[in-house]
Amino acid sequence: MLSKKQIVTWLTLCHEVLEENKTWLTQLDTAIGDADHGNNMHRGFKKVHAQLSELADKDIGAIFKAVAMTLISTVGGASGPLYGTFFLQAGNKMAGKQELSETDVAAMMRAGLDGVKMRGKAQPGDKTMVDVLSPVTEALEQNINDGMPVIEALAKAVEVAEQGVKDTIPLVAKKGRASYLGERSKGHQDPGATSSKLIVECLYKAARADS
Amino acid sequence: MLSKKQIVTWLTLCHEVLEENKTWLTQLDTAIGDADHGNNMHRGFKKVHAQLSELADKDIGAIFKAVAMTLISTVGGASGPLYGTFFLQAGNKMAGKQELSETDVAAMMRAGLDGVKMRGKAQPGDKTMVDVLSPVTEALEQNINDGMPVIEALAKAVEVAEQGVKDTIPLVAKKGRASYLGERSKGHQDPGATSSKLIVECLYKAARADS
Amino acid sequence: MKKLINHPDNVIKEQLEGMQAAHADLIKVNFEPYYITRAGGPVQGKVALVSGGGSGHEPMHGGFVGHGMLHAACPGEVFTSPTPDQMHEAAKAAHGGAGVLNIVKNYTGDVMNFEMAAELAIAEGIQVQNIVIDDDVAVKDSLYTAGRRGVGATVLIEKICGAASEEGYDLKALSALCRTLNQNARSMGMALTSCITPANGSPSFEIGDDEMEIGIGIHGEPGIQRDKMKTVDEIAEMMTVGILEDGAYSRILKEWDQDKGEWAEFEYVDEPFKKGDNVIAFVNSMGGTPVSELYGVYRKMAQVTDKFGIKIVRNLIGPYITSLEMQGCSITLMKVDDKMVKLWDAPVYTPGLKWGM
Amino acid sequence: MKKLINHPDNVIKEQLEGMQAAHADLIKVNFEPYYITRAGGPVQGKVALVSGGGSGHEPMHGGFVGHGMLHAACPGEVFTSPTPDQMHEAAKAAHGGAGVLNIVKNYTGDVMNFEMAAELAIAEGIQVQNIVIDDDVAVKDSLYTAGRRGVGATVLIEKICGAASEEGYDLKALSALCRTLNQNARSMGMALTSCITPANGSPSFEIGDDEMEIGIGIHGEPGIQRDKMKTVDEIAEMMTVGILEDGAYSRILKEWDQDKGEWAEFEYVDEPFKKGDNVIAFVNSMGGTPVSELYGVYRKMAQVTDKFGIKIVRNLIGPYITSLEMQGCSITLMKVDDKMVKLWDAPVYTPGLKWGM
Ligand SMILES: Nc1ncnc2c1ncn2[C@@H]1O[C@H](COP(=O)(O)OP(=O)(O)O)[C@@H](O)[C@H]1O
Ligand SMILES: Nc1ncnc2c1ncn2[C@@H]1O[C@H](COP(=O)(O)OP(=O)(O)O)[C@@H](O)[C@H]1O
Ligand SMILES: [Mg+2]
Ligand SMILES: [Mg+2]
Ligand SMILES: [Mg+2]
Ligand SMILES: [Mg+2]
Repeated sequence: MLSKKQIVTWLTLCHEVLEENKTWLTQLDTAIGDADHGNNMHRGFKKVHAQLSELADKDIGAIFKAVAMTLISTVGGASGPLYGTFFLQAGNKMAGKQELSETDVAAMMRAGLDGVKMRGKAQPGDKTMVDVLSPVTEALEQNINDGMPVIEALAKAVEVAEQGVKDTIPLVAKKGRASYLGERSKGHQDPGATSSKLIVECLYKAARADS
Repeated sequence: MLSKKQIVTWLTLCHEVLEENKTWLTQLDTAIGDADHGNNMHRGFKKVHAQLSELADKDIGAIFKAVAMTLISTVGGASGPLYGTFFLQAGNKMAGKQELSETDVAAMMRAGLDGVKMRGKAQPGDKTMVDVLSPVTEALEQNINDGMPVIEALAKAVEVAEQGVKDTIPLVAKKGRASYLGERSKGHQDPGATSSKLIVECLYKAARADS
Repeated sequence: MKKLINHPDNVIKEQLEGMQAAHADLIKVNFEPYYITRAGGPVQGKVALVSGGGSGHEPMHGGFVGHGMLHAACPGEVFTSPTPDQMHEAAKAAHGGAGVLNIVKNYTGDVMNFEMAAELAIAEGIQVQNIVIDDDVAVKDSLYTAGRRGVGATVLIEKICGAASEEGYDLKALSALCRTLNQNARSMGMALTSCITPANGSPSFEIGDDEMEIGIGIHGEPGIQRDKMKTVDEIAEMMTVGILEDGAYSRILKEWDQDKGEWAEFEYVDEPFKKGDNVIAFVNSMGGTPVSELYGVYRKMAQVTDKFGIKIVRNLIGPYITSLEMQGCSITLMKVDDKMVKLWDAPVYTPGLKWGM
Repeated sequence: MKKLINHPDNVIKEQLEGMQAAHADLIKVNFEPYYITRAGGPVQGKVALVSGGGSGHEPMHGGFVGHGMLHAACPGEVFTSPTPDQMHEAAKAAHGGAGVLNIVKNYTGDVMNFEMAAELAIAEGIQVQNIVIDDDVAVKDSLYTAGRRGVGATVLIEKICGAASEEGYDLKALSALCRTLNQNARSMGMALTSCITPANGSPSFEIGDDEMEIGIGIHGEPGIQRDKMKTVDEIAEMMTVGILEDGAYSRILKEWDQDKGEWAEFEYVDEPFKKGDNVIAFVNSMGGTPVSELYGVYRKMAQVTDKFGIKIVRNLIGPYITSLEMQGCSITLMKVDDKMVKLWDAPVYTPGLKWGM
C-alpha cells in the first residue's frame, strides 16, 4: 500500500531528482534532440513541488490531476503533454482515493501508460519513454497480480526500468525529435526514457519512506 | 642614371615583391587595420605589370601616369589614391623623359611624396607611408645633391627606408584606419610604410639590373 | 557562451519587453502567460491566425504579428513548444468571432500542445482548426519517423494566410488554403555551425571547421548527415535538387472534424514539383549567416530551378526562421497560382515583414 | 573558414549575380566595373543619391538601391573603398540631370576615392556634392585621428535623403539636409567576435570567449578597447550613455564649393543630445547576432534614453550595416524633426528596406 504522504513524497523526490539530473537529461537531449528535456522536466516538477502543500487535503486522484495541469502548463515540448496525460489518466483512475493498494499502483501505471500511448502513439521499440513505462507497467501488473508486496514490486520495476532505458541505446528512433536523425540516433540513450526511469525510481524510494 | 628599361624593371619587381609579401602586408593590416592592404597592393601592381608591355614605347612620365591611372582604378582603399597620386605627380614631373638623371630621381621622389602629403595630409610621425617616403626623399635629395651616384644613393635610401618603417612601430597612428585604435596602434608596424619600403627596395634592385 | 543577454533565466521576458518597447504601435505583449497580439486588438469578423513555437526562431513567430499576417503568436521557452493554456489565452485574446486557425509546425510537442489548446477553445465555443505544416524533405518518410518537420514554408504560409484572412476568407476556406500551401511547399536546410541556448551554455553539437550538417531542422539538433564542407554552388545545388526531385509524399495528419466534434485523421499526398510550376523561392539565414552569402545560395538555386523549368515569381531572402546564432541556410520552394501571388503581394505591416502599407 | 561561397576570388561577382537574379525588378547590376542602379533607370529631374564602400556590409549599400533610397551604389572589394572610375560610371548611369549627391562614409579611402570621382563628374559637367558621414563617437577627436568613422547613421541618412530626393529637393537642399542629419546622429558599436574575409581566411582579430571589443567600426578592425564580457544591460547602457553624454564635437570636412569650383574646408560643430529631443533609434546587428538579442539591447537603450528625457519616435532593428558574419551590435541615435520623420515614413522599395508601397 502507498499512503497519500508517500505519494506526495514521490512527487517531492521527482523534483529533487530531476533537478539533480537536469544537466544529464540535457546532454542526452543534446545528442539526439534540441537540448531542452532537462530544463523542461526541472521546470515542470519545480512548479509541482511548489504546489504540493496546497494539495495536501485532496484525494490522490485530484493530486495527480493537479500535477497533470501543472505539467501541461509548464513543461511544453513533447514531454509536457505526454507526462501531463500520464498523470491526468492516472488521476482519473485514482479518483477519490486516500491511499493506493497494490492493485491501484499497477492500475495507475497502466492508466498513465495508456494515456501516453494514446497521446503520442509510440510503441515499445520506438525509442521513447514508452520503452521504460511499458515494461515497468507490465512487470508491476504481473508481480502485483502474483501477490508481491508493493515495495518489492517497485524494486523489480526499477530493475526493469534500468534495463528498459539501456535498451533504448541501440534503437533507431521512430518517434519524437530523435527520429529525424534516423540511424544517427543509434547508440544514444533516450532522454524521455531516462526521465521516466528516474520517476519510477522515485516512486520506489517513496514506497520505502515514511507512510 | 636610370634607363626606361630599368624603370620598367622597377615596376615588374614591385609586382613580384608585393605578391610575395601579400600575406605579410595583410597581417600588418590585420593588427591595426581591415586586413586588405596586401590584397590591395597585389591587385594594383598585378594590373600594372600586365600593362607594361603596351607602355614600352611611351616616355617615363607617361608610363608613370599610366601606372597612376591603373592603381587608382584597381587598388581602392586609402592606398589606391595615395600611391596613385604619387605616380601621377611623379609622372607629371618626369614628362617626356626617356631616362632619369640622378637629379630626376630625387625630383621624382619629391613630386611623389608631395602628392601623397597633399592628398592624405599626413606628416612624418603620423605612422603612415609618409614615414618612409619622407626620409627616403630627403636622403636622396641630400646624397644626390652631394654628387652620389644613383645606385649608391638608392642603397642609402633603402637603409633609410628600413629604419623609417621600423620607426613606425612605436608610433601612435594619427592618420588612416590605424588611428581609430589610438594607443593600441603602438607596437605594430604600419602596412603602408611597409609597402613603401618594399617599393623603394625594388627601385634599388632595378638600378642594379641591366639598363 | 557570449551573447547579448543578461541572466539566461530572463532572456525571453526581456527580449519580449524589448519588442514591446520597440513596436507598441504594432503589437501588445502579454507576460503571464507569454503571447503577442496585435496592438489594435482582435479583428472582428476575420479569422484569427495564430501560431507559436519555441523561442529562438525570431522573428518567427512574434515578429510576424500585425496587419496582413498573424493575429497572435505564442513564444515558449527556447526551442520548446508553448503550452496549451498559453495558446488558449492567446486565441481568446485574438478571436474576432470568426474562428481561429492555428498554424502548427509538425513537431510532436507543437502538435500535441496545439491540439490540447484547440480542445480548450472548442470547449468554450470558439471555432478552431489546426493545420500542420510539414515541408522539410530531409526527413524522408512518415511511417518510421515523427514526420517531416515544419520549417521555412511556415513563414510563407503565415504571410499568405494572413492576407487571406484580411480578405475575409472564412475558417473553412482559410484552412483549405493553408492546407494547399503546405502541400505545395518543400524545404531543405543545412548548417555550418550549431548554436548555443542560453539555458545550457554549450553548443548543441560539435562540428569541425571543414564540416557541415545537411538536413537540419530549426532547433539546433544535428541534421540527417554530416559532410565535408563544400562550395556554395555544390550545397545550393544539392539542396535545390533535393527539393525538386522529392517525389510524391504521403502521410496522415490530424485535423478537427467540425461536424463530428472530434479529431480525425486525413491522408494527404503531395505531388512533386513539375516543369512549368511558378514558385515563391525563400532563401533563409539560420541567424548567423549574413545576407551576402544568401545571395550566393540564391544564384545557384535560381540556375537549378530554371534548368528544371520552374519559374520563380517572388522571393524572400534573409533571416526569417532562425536558430539563434546558427550559421547556415535553408531553401523553401512553394508552388503558387496567381491568387496566392496576389495574397503574397498584399500589404503586411509587422515587426519582421513590411510592404505595401 | 567556413562560408557559403565558392572561390574567394569570385565572391563579390557571384553575390552580385545572385542579387541581380533575385531583384531584377528593382535593380540593375553592372559588372565591369561593379555598380548597382535602379532597374527603372535614372530618375529625370531628381537628384541622384549615390553611395558606396567596401563589400561586406550588406545589405548596405547595394541592397538600398531602389525607390525612395539610393539611385546607385558602388561595391568595392571586401572592406575596400571602390575606385573613382567605378563611382564615376555609376554616377553617370544614375544621373537624372539634377546633379549627384555622394554620401561618403568618413574613411580615408572612401573620402579620397569619392573626391576623385566627384572631380571626374564635375569635369564632365555633372553637378556634384560630397557629404561626409562621421557619426561614430568611439573615436574621440578629429585632430589626432582620421576623424570619426561613418557607421550606422549612413543607413538612416540614405533613407531620409532618398525620400527627399523623391520629393524634389535640389542638390543644395539635399546636401543641406544630409549635412544636418549627419550632425544630428551619433553611434557606437561593439563586437563579440571578429570576422573572416574570404580573401584572407582567418579572423580579423583574436578574442577570448569572455571578452568583447568596444568601439568597433564596420571593417573588422579591433575597437578602441578590449573588455571582459558584460551583460547586455551593461553593454547597452554603456553604449547609449556614451552616445548621449558625447559633448560638442568639432571637425573640418571637405565639400565642393560650387561657386569657386574647388574643394573647400568647412568646420562643423555638432551639439550633444538634450532633454526633449526626438530621435530615430537604430539597433543594428553586425551580421551574426540574431534579432532576438537586438531586442535585449533595445530594451535597455530605451530605458536609458527615456531617463535622459529623449523620445524615440521611430526605430530600425536588424542587420542593416554589417561586417560579414561578425557577432555584435551598434546603436545609432539621430535627432529628428517632424519633416525628417515624414521623410523617414515615406515609401521605400529596395531589396533591403521596404515599406509604404
Ligand atoms: N510520440 C511520443 N511518444 C512518447 N514519447 C515521446 C514521443 N515523442 C517524444 N517522446 C519523448 O519525449 C522526449 C523528448 O522530450 P522533450 O525534449 O522535453 O521534448 P521535445 O522533443 O519537444 O524537445 C523523448 O526523449 C521521448 O522519450
Ligand atoms: N592620410 C594618409 N596619408 C598617408 N598614408 C596613409 C593615410 N591614410 C592611410 N595611409 C596609409 O595607407 C595604409 C593602409 O592602406 P590600405 O589598407 O590599402 O587602405 P585602407 O585603410 O582604406 O584599408 C596605411 O598603413 C597607411 O600607411
Ligand atoms: Mg527536447
Ligand atoms: Mg586596409
Ligand atoms: Mg523542445
Ligand atoms: Mg580597406
